[in-house]
Amino acid sequence: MSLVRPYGDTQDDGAVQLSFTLPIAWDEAADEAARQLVAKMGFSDVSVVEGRAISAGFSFFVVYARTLVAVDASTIRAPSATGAALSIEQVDELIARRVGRKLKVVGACIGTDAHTVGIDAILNMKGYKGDYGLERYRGFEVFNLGSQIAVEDLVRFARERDVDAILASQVVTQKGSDIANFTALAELLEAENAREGLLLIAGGPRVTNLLAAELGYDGGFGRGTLPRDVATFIARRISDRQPG
Amino acid sequence: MSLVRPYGDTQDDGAVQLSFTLPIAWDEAADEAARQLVAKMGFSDVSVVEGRAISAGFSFFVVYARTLVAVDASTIRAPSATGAALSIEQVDELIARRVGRKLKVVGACIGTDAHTVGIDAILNMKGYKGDYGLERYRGFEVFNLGSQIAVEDLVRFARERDVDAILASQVVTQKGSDIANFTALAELLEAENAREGLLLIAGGPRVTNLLAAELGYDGGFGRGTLPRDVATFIARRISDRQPG
Amino acid sequence: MELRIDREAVARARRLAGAIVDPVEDFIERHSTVSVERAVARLCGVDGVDGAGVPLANRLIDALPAREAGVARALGAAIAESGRTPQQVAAAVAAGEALPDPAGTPETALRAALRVHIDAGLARIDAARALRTALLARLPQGEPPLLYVIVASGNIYEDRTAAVAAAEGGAQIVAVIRSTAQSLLDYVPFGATTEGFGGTYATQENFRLMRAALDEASERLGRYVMLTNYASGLCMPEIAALAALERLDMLLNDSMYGILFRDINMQRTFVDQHFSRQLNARSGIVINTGEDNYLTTADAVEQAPAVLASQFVNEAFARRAGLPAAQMGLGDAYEIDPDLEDGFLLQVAQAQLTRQIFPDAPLKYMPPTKHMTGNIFKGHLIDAMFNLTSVMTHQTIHLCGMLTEAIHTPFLGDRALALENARYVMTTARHFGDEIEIKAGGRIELRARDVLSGAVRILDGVAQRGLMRAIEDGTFADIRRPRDGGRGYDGVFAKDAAYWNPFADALAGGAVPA
Amino acid sequence: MELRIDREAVARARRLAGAIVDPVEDFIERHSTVSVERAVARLCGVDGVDGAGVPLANRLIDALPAREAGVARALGAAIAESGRTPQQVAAAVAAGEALPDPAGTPETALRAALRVHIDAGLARIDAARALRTALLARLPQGEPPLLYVIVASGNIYEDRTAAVAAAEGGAQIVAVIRSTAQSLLDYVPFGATTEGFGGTYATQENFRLMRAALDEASERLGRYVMLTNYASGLCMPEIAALAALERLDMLLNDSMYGILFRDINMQRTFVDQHFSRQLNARSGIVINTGEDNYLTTADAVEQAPAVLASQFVNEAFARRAGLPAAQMGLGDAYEIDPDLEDGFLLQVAQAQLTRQIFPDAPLKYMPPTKHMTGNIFKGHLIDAMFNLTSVMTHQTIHLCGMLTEAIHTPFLGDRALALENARYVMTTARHFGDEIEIKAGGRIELRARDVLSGAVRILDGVAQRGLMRAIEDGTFADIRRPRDGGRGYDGVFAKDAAYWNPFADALAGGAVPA
Ligand code: B12
Ligand code: B12
Ligand SMILES: Cc1ncc(COP(=O)(O)O)c(C=O)c1O
Ligand SMILES: Cc1ncc(COP(=O)(O)O)c(C=O)c1O
Repeated sequence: MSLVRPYGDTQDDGAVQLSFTLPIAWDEAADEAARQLVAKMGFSDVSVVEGRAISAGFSFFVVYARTLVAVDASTIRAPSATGAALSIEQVDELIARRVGRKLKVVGACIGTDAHTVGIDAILNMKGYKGDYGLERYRGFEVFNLGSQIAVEDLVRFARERDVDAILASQVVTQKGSDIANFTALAELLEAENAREGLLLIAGGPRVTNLLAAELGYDGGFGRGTLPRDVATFIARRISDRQPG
Repeated sequence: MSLVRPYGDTQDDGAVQLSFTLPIAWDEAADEAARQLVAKMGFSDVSVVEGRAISAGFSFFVVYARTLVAVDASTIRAPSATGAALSIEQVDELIARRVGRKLKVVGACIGTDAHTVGIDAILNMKGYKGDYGLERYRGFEVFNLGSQIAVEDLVRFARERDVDAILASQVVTQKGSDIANFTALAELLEAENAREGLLLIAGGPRVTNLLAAELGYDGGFGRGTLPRDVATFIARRISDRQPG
Repeated sequence: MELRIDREAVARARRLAGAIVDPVEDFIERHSTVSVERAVARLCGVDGVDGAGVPLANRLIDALPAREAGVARALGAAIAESGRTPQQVAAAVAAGEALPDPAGTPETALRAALRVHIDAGLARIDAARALRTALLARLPQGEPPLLYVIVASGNIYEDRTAAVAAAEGGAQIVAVIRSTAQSLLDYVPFGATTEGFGGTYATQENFRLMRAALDEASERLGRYVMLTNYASGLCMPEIAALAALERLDMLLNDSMYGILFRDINMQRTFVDQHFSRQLNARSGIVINTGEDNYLTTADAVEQAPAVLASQFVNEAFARRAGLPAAQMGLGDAYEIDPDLEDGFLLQVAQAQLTRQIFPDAPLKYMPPTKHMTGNIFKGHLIDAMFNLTSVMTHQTIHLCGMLTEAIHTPFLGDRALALENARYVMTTARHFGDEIEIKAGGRIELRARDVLSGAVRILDGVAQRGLMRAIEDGTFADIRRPRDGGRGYDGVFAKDAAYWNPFADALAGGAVPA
Repeated sequence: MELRIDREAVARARRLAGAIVDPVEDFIERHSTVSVERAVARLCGVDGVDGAGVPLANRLIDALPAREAGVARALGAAIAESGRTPQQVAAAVAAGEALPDPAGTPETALRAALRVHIDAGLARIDAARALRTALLARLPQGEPPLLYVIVASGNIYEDRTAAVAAAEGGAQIVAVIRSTAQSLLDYVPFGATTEGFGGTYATQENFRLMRAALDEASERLGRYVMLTNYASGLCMPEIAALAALERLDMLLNDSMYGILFRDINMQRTFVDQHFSRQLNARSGIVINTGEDNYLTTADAVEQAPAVLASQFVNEAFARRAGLPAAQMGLGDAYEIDPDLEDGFLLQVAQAQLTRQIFPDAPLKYMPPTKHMTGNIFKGHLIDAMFNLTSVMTHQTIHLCGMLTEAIHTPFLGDRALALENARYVMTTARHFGDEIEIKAGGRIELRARDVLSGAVRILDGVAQRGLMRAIEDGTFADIRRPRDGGRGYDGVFAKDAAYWNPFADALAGGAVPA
């Protein structure tokens, strides 16, 4: 057990900063409403350090308070899909040696999402933050379908080309659209019995590997992902599946 | 009943921003720990939008989440000590008419507090933000004892000079020192039977009128107080106590 | 603060931009599109949708026996025959009636029949403009940089709440972000809408609701709060028409955005932008161009010359449409990597360069977005440096950056913090830009020089190949678009000899009432 | 960026400051204080406390038969008599033994008896300095502005955690804020402490614990992280001595802070600051003066000339104590009302003026505090403008502002955000100050001129009346302090003819080993 609490300036002081807007005009009672609200959330030592009108019927608050809540950090597992990344040469060598052919990967922004910069960063030759994209690897054959790809089209493409991995990107998260689209993709693959033998990867700024696992994906990559993290992951996973 | 919840971009969405530090090294599991922690606090839709190492053993997080907690704004009362402020002339006229003599007020930073700027702002001729201090009023005789005044000395002074009002300031709040000092002052006055007929006023950036009332004060003034707010309050309160 | 810039290079860039757009203008002159025609119908009073939700304007244009002649002739003929109003004609078409062949009506008769509706349309535009002028005189808007915020809840009523709150909090311009990819719809949705996606549909009713709410707030606040929406897309001309009628004050209107960033056919876009800008000119609407898009999709340091080149092209097209400089809100954005050493210097260089090259244009300055992260504290600082750059270099239209840019479409509180940020920085450093000089031959000046010469190089290349060919080659934003590919190509057609567009004729002079 | 400043006015100010401090120096020369003597005892090796927690240094000085002759003679005599060490002598005194009358020991004998302890004391100081020099050569500290953060939990162990975390997060200097009003204690508390109030007690053991932790971090990080504490107060000389021994790198040390802001007697302060600064000079410790205090207690726009005048006075006193310019961390602060229009320009003017007037001094720039509120978002922005001013004007020691300044002593996370703020702004605008010029005759230059002439006016008035009289009259910070009032006055005494302070003698030349 290693209970972890927020740390202000002393172990276990539980210090947390909050801010929010309330749909009420500002006066001293509004500050008090904010205080009571945060106290009701279960915080103690609630200090409303800022409360002010931001418009006629809305007030904005900054609050510091303490929480007694703790989590047992020793039990929390969130294994990363990102391990010690290999170099391009190492990835290519691994694929050549264990798979013996190029791996076909298809990437797309699925659903209505048009934010291609992220998936392009992973796939395009140019890459991201000085790290070359998968197109640069000898070990990959890359298909980048671009933006707003219906999951049906993606699944059809994957089957027609017999790809080894699908890379789905979701940047817009409003109203849970990312979860809905990711789920639709996974379910369609299951429904079409196309899931087996396919590496299914999710990515986007709000994606975590844990979330991806919950959605039935093999791996999930979030903000700051570098192409080599993804390349290494694909190469290792598919190599591991090879007989011998 | 008018239940009030935090407002992000839609009525009752309950959106709240939090930030805190955890005393653990950063990795994906730390993000997950932060997520679980906030979920355990009772929030839903917890989104850890930023998590990063700020030093070897500490990580910092920014989180957005939703709360279901609401407060009934219609029942929250926090009557302000600040009402429609009078002008200097009006205050002086009110005192002259209803009391018929100068009101004696004594101010001090009590306990170990040395932050005199706030109480000086209220009392000194010069005032605050263009609003003259109580020394400028004909209706007040002002004694400003300055910083780090023991409550015993303040109470003795008040008795010796037979003052009408005590203005106590507390700026330092660390480890509850403000509450301790305010309480000590109120209790000493009670103990010495000196409370009656005396207007007892608390002030400081974390003071609210509600808090002051809880501590047995007649009024409390927080951040942004102007001298005229205080002058008006004293003049009105003491006038109201006059017979006829 | 003044950059010493190579005036000859600027003149050259402007000549090249003229040479680039002139052949396109010839093309534009000879063509029309379904959206241009729908705009004409709308300006004549056609409104509403059929039972299936299809706008009557669309039904009418789709029913034209010969669109090459334009809708005006058909409408005029129908009116002359039936004595109906344009709206009644459209409703009848939607109900299944066929339009009469205009050939059956003498040219003078059909023109005369439509006259009153044309004049009424123009009169509404002019009245809206006159009202804006009067309101601005009575309720002065305040000094630039004009603080511009977006609302984007998807629900026009929540947007209205947010817009009024923003106005009360200091916003001088409110933009209602359009539901995602509305630009790809070949019709304008109808009515008040509450279910947008990442934004709220641009509809005439939504325009009206918002303008009314902001008018009320303007009166209360004693300063006129402007309203903005998006034109670029498959319905540029119609949105321009509706915005004119509902007194929007600005419109996102870029001569190439749709082509590059939405894969809209280039011929369609060129024809549409021209007519939409003619309408903008008449209605006194300030256009906002979309150069920020080059910067969000590629490296901002590298793309600076492309931004400038695009500004010259937008300017040239705008001028051909009769827009005065005072209505050209040329775009730029603060998108350089915040961790780049001296990135701020590069931003100042570019912002000041733009300011000096387009001295009379109400420049539109877009905030950092791409490099914003979940770290709202750092994001707020990046926005502050953006605010500083804007006030130093006298940008006109200042889109306030949000500390939550990377997280969600703005919360009401985010907007308040963004306005506070801009107000603080622009007050404490109000005249800073006027009190300093840029070191001659220093990094800032050299950067500005490089950006300008880079832009000239791009324009030179485009002028040689022709704009359409250059776009096919991927000259802009590394994006290649075929001349006859992309969305909406089937909506482009060559005008025939009988073609008549009374509004285009009325607006052609670019003559703008005061 | 250069201000054209009136060099003659600067020279005049410097002459006036010299004229102001010279008579005070005469006074200083003829006086000593109990704290000076305790510092001498400590440097000779006296350490520890008695059963009641009273430091042996205090017990020893209180037991002196004639303090007018100084502790050194008494100590020398006792050693000569008894063969004890200074520590043993002090312990014996604390146990109740009386000190022998030094008159009983020949002058040469008592001096000779103390020699080895004096040399040992000086050697420890020099060794600490040499070690710092070696460490800095091996582990370069990085470029200025040097990021300075405070820790202030009250508990030295929590402070240590916070300091190491801050160092890892980029801090180049760590200050341990002293428990409130420690400056009013007429002794230095002892041992490791965990119960401070708004800060942590300055004790030798706390210094040691912190220096060890930062040394370890410095090695790990490959850059030397400096440590700072506070000297000004009733124990200035002793803190200077302990800091020298424990290799602190900087000390808050102001020639007038104690007088004005702590009601410490002025004679006491003047004598104490002189000896403490001699020690600082020898130990290579950079002083930080406290001009920020003028700005936190009164209006910052009005007080600017007072700040500059005080800097000249601090400089003059420092020079008389043998401090080279490279050790004069003259103070200034960014305290102008954030809502004042063009306040930023005034700040830039003042910061640049200070930079040019004291070109070789490692200026100490203090962050906004007074106008910080519970609005942490706005506070973070004010800190950003402060950071920008600092990097533009090449300040040296940069105290990072905290977004929670108005709320609590910094949380660990606050410090990380503050460092990130400074790093971001100072990177993106690294050479901005070098790439611009201040407009001749513009607002910035005029403000600088006004501040300088205001300072000259103040110094002129002080020079005419004499410094002590001027302070009595309330010239500085509107605060009046009587010459013989205030705390610690009874600890000041005139030296008699036999007075001996071997350290003062050794340091008098101001000769500082390399
Ligand atoms: C650039 C941008 C755009 C550009 C997109 C251009 C393009 N071709 O991609 C344009 C201007 C077109 C645009 C449009 C819109 N946008 Co936008 N946009 C952004 C912005 C500023 C940056 C996104 C970005 O490029 N980041 C940089 C890349 C490199 O990071 P990344 O995407 O996270 O990718 C990394 C990782 O996540 C990972 N990754 C991502 N995908 C994948 C996939 C796999 C398989 C793997 C392994 C890894 C991986 O690797 C990448 C490298 O590390 C963000 C705000 C922000 N700062 O995040 C808003 C933002 C994403 N947009 C938003 C919105 C609402 C829109 C619009 C709906 C607005 C509108 N009404 O028109 C439209 C519609 C777009 C649509 N249909 O999807 C919102 C989304 C809100 C939400 N949380 O739901 C944001 C957050 C802005 C905001 N605050 O409102 N946008
Ligand atoms: C200036 C200042 C100082 C000056 C004080 C000079 C002086 N003569 O007052 C100096 C430099 C000496 C100082 C010292 C210290 N300070 Co200090 N200081 C501040 C600072 C920057 C500003 C306070 C201020 O003057 N505000 C302006 C005035 C006008 O506002 P105000 O006090 O709120 O007063 C208004 C209202 O509250 C009200 N009001 C106030 N009192 C009263 C009384 C009555 C009767 C009424 C009606 C109204 C009223 O009216 C005023 C006008 O509107 C604050 C940070 C901040 N920005 O708040 C830290 C701060 C208050 N200080 C702090 C600390 C820790 C200290 C020290 C302990 C540090 C140290 N270890 O040495 C010392 C010790 C002081 C002591 N013994 O109390 C902390 C307190 C933390 C906490 N919450 O407990 C703060 C918050 C800084 C921080 N983040 O660490 N400080
Ligand atoms: C010029 C311009 N028009 C229109 C839009 C948006 O339209 P849509 O998202 O509907 O394509 C943008 C987006 O940033 C733009 O820059
Ligand atoms: C020069 C100087 N010395 C010392 C101090 C603090 O010492 P104390 O709070 O113990 O008086 C300050 C406070 O700001 C200062 O400016």
